[in-house]
Amino acid sequence: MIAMFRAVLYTQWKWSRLIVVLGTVAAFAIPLLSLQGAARPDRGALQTQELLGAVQSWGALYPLLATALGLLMAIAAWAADHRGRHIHALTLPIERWRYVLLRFGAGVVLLAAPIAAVFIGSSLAVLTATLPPGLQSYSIALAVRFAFAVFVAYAVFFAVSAGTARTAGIILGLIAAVILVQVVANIANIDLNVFGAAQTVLLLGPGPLAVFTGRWMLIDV
Amino acid sequence: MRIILVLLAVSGIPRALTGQRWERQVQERVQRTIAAVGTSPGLPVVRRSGMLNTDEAASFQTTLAQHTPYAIIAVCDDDCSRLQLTLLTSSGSEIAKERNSESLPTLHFTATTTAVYGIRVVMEACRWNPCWYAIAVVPLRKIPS
Amino acid sequence: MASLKRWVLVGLTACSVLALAYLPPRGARSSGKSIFAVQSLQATPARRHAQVLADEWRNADAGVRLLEDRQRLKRDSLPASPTIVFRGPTLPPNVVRNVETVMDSVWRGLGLAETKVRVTLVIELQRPNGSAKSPTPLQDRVAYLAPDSAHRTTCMAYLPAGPYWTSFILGKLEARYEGFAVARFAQWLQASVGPCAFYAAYGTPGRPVQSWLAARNWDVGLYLGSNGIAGGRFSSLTLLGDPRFRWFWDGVYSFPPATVACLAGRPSGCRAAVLAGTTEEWTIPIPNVVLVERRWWRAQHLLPGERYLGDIARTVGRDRFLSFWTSALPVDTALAAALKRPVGEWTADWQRGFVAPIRLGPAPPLGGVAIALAIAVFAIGIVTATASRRQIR
Amino acid sequence: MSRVLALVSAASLLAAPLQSQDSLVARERRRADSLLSTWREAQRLADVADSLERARATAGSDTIAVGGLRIIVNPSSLPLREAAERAWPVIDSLYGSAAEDLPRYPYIFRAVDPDSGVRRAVLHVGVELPWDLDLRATSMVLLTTVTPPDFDPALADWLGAALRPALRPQDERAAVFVQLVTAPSEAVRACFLGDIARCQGVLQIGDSTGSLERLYATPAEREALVTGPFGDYFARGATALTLQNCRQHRVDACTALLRSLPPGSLPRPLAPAARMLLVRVALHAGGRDAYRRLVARPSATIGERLSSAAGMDIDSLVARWRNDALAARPKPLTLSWWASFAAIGWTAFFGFCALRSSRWRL
Repeated sequence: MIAMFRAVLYTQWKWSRLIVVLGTVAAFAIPLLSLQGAARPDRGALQTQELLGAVQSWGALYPLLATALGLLMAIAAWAADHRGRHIHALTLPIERWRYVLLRFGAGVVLLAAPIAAVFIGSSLAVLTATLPPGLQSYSIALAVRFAFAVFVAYAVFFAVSAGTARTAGIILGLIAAVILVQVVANIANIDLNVFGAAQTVLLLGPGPLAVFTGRWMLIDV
Repeated sequence: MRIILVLLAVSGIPRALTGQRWERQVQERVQRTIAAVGTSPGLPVVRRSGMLNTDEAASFQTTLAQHTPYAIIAVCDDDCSRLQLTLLTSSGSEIAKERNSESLPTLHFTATTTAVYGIRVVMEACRWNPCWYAIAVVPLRKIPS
Repeated sequence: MASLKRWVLVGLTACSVLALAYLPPRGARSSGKSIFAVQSLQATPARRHAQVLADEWRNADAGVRLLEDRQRLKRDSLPASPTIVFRGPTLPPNVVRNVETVMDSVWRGLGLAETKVRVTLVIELQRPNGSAKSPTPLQDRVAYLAPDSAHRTTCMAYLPAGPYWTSFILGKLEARYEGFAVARFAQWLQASVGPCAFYAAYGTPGRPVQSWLAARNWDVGLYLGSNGIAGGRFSSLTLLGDPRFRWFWDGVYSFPPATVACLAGRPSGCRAAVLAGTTEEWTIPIPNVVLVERRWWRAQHLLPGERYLGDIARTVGRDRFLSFWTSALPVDTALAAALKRPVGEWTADWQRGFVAPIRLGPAPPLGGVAIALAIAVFAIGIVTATASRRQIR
Repeated sequence: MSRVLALVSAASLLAAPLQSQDSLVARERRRADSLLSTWREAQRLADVADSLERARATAGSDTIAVGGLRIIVNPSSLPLREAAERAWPVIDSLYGSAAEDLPRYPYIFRAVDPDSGVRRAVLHVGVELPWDLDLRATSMVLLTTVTPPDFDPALADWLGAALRPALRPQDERAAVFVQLVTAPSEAVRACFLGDIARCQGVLQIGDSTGSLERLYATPAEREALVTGPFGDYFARGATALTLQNCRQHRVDACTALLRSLPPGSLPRPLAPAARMLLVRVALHAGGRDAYRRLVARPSATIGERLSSAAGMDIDSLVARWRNDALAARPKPLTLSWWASFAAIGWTAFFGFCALRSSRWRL
């Protein structure tokens, strides 16, 4: 089983190495960029505000990167099987559910690199910066959150991408239908806020996508 | 002597009539206490009143006649729970101190010679600042020897 | 394997280059450049110095006027309500009576009757602008003259009425016919009594509390009322706006870290925010003039600090609050004794009563993470299940 | 002896508090007076410093004179002379004979390196301009920063902006047309339909009493105003309850809320462009001395000033303003020739891509 996993991991690495390497570099770069200028010792209250503003703005890139990594890795995980109409996968001497888990596991292992890069990058950035008094760094919390976001994005897109083109079409069609309904409702001046409801249910509070939203503050009070 | 009485009247009684509830309260109390201890005819009762925050002190000087027993009494308003009263020589050294009688400290003293003495009051505990206080230096009847 | 090493090497090299480029000492030196190509006009240093002096004079002048008013005070007003003095044009008696009636109801609303420290409101109707001979007098800041050794039983509040309330008092405002305009006037008066309301209700504070309040310019004792300072639930917190917007966070981060930590519901932060100003022994000046900041809601250590002491007094009751107020113990000890709880914990709870704790750092809501992980696992489960039924057609 | 001592002590006790108060007030008064004299001195010094700065800012600078325009600027490659030659006729046509007074208000520019990183001396006088501005941008700067001669605060308050040349006169008129059609006010609609008296009301050129009734006549407008732009303002404090009543279509509540607004804060249904256009029409009608007449009597009402500037009664002036605005109806949406070509091009491109798809190959 280990050998099988190594084989799947290797093939998946070959398909997605560009994504992994670029994702890792980006994940390493974002914390460094977000703390630019934080090493000045002469920071007053206003500079503190500026620093936190910058950290907050750069923080928007973490969920985007997590989503992009999850999506691309999921697509890469199934692209070859889709191309070969799953014949190779179905001929392997292994239960199919095990095969799916091996594919998923391989993706998770490869995604560990960008997660580690976020942790190392943020730790380096924080260690080399002079933080104004009263502020503290959250490198570990940031890396953990990034890991959660990457895992969730990868799992969801892995499931979508594992399905047939018809499945993907249905999902996209549903999303398009919701958008259409909202647009028509706006035009017809009907008091219907599908987006608002979706935002409340999915993003705010303990929504399933709340792990992506909110403020990704590497530095905060 | 008449002039002193006039000044004291100006300083004390009219303000008692127009002042706040707490000021009237201490004026009435000191009046009652003076009546209770009884005064010697002919000699004036020196009275002072004012207000102090917790841990603040006020002092004044007065002349005590020789061989006359005096009762020096201090009262304060309902919000004051501890008042300290001290008798001092004109040079400032303590002669007697009373701090255990809570809101009604009293000192008894008979001067050997007529001299100026100092009297100091310390507001040791006032739950609603400032607390009003009043002091009376009451000459008592001489005990016939 | 060789290709794997090559790719790993590429990744590591890229990261090292980034680190060299952006980490100190090279990266983090900010040039402090302005993003604007042109700069705006600035006053000359001499002009700025003159403006600073003008500001100092305004404050001193306000103090002197309060002292002079205190000397001129007539003691014929009712003992159970504040005296009101108007500066500016002479008002008809009925107008003065109306204002006094509103003030009486405000006074009763604050639960006050005859008090040891009497309050005098000096309402300044709008004054002319400054001339070459003197700067514009203080017109946009409320000032208080606290009782001091010269006069122990009077607290004076100086209220510049400004154009709006001046027209209202003079009966020139269309809104004078409207009931709620009167209500707003009452609120304005109630909010403007400020520290004088505390002096009236609880007398002169003990030295530690007095020094603490002086050090923080009475930011926790600006309002004794139980409603918001502008009625309803309005408080300085309301001005922060909605957490969904960026400016909410700009506003939050403009406060000291301890204040922000308290907004996040951290007792340690709340404690630090409450005890700000207790470290150094503040000498109380004579005369003790308290000048409230123009934008007082931006200079607070607690949000909504203006009602903090008022809320404590209502919570612990008069006796316990008086024991704190006049205590000779350090503020944290006296306050904890009055609250019968650690200051930080009580304040954090009090803070939660106004706003849900803000989320600091990157930590996501736990419920959200749990649901997201459940969905992810569920999705994988579905895939494994459907994969078992895959067939080639 | 003892009597004298007692007398002294009693007298001193009585006098003490009064004395301390007097001395305190006197001390504070002395402090305030000394601060005041220091301020006066500092003020005089500041005046001198400002004038020196002005002299320093203009020293070694060129003075460019074109018509009534005077431009003081340090030597640079800015095309200020050409820009002034372009701007002067436009400025002259607006202010007429009053433009001769413009030398009293010279432009003071400092041409600076556009690189924001270059350290520069602090600016105390004039305006900085990047030296790489082109001719068009420089002329725009001159047109948008010219100081209107003798422009008084009363006129500025009513107009809501300084009276400067219009950069796009046609667009300004068109904007007024759109306002007349779309402003949520019955009075504006009536003005659009030809009621000149209502036009004067919404332009606020008469007396200012009862402005609420004139600007927002119907209950619906007042409710929309209160619950819309002022919704947040009234939602807090003592007005919250009245706001609820207003939301429940209680006219008196809405009116009360609007009346409680500080004087002058009631929004005008027509934007400044409408009043600006009225002034331009008046100046155009009044000839070269129109501007002088407009600013001659700051104490007069806006209506009187405008009619004296235009040399006609206010009704006809407003009617002319309305006709100008109506004549500037914006053009309906038209499809430009290049847009249609672009559409066809894109269609062809994607069609070609579709034909190249592998799915067509067997």
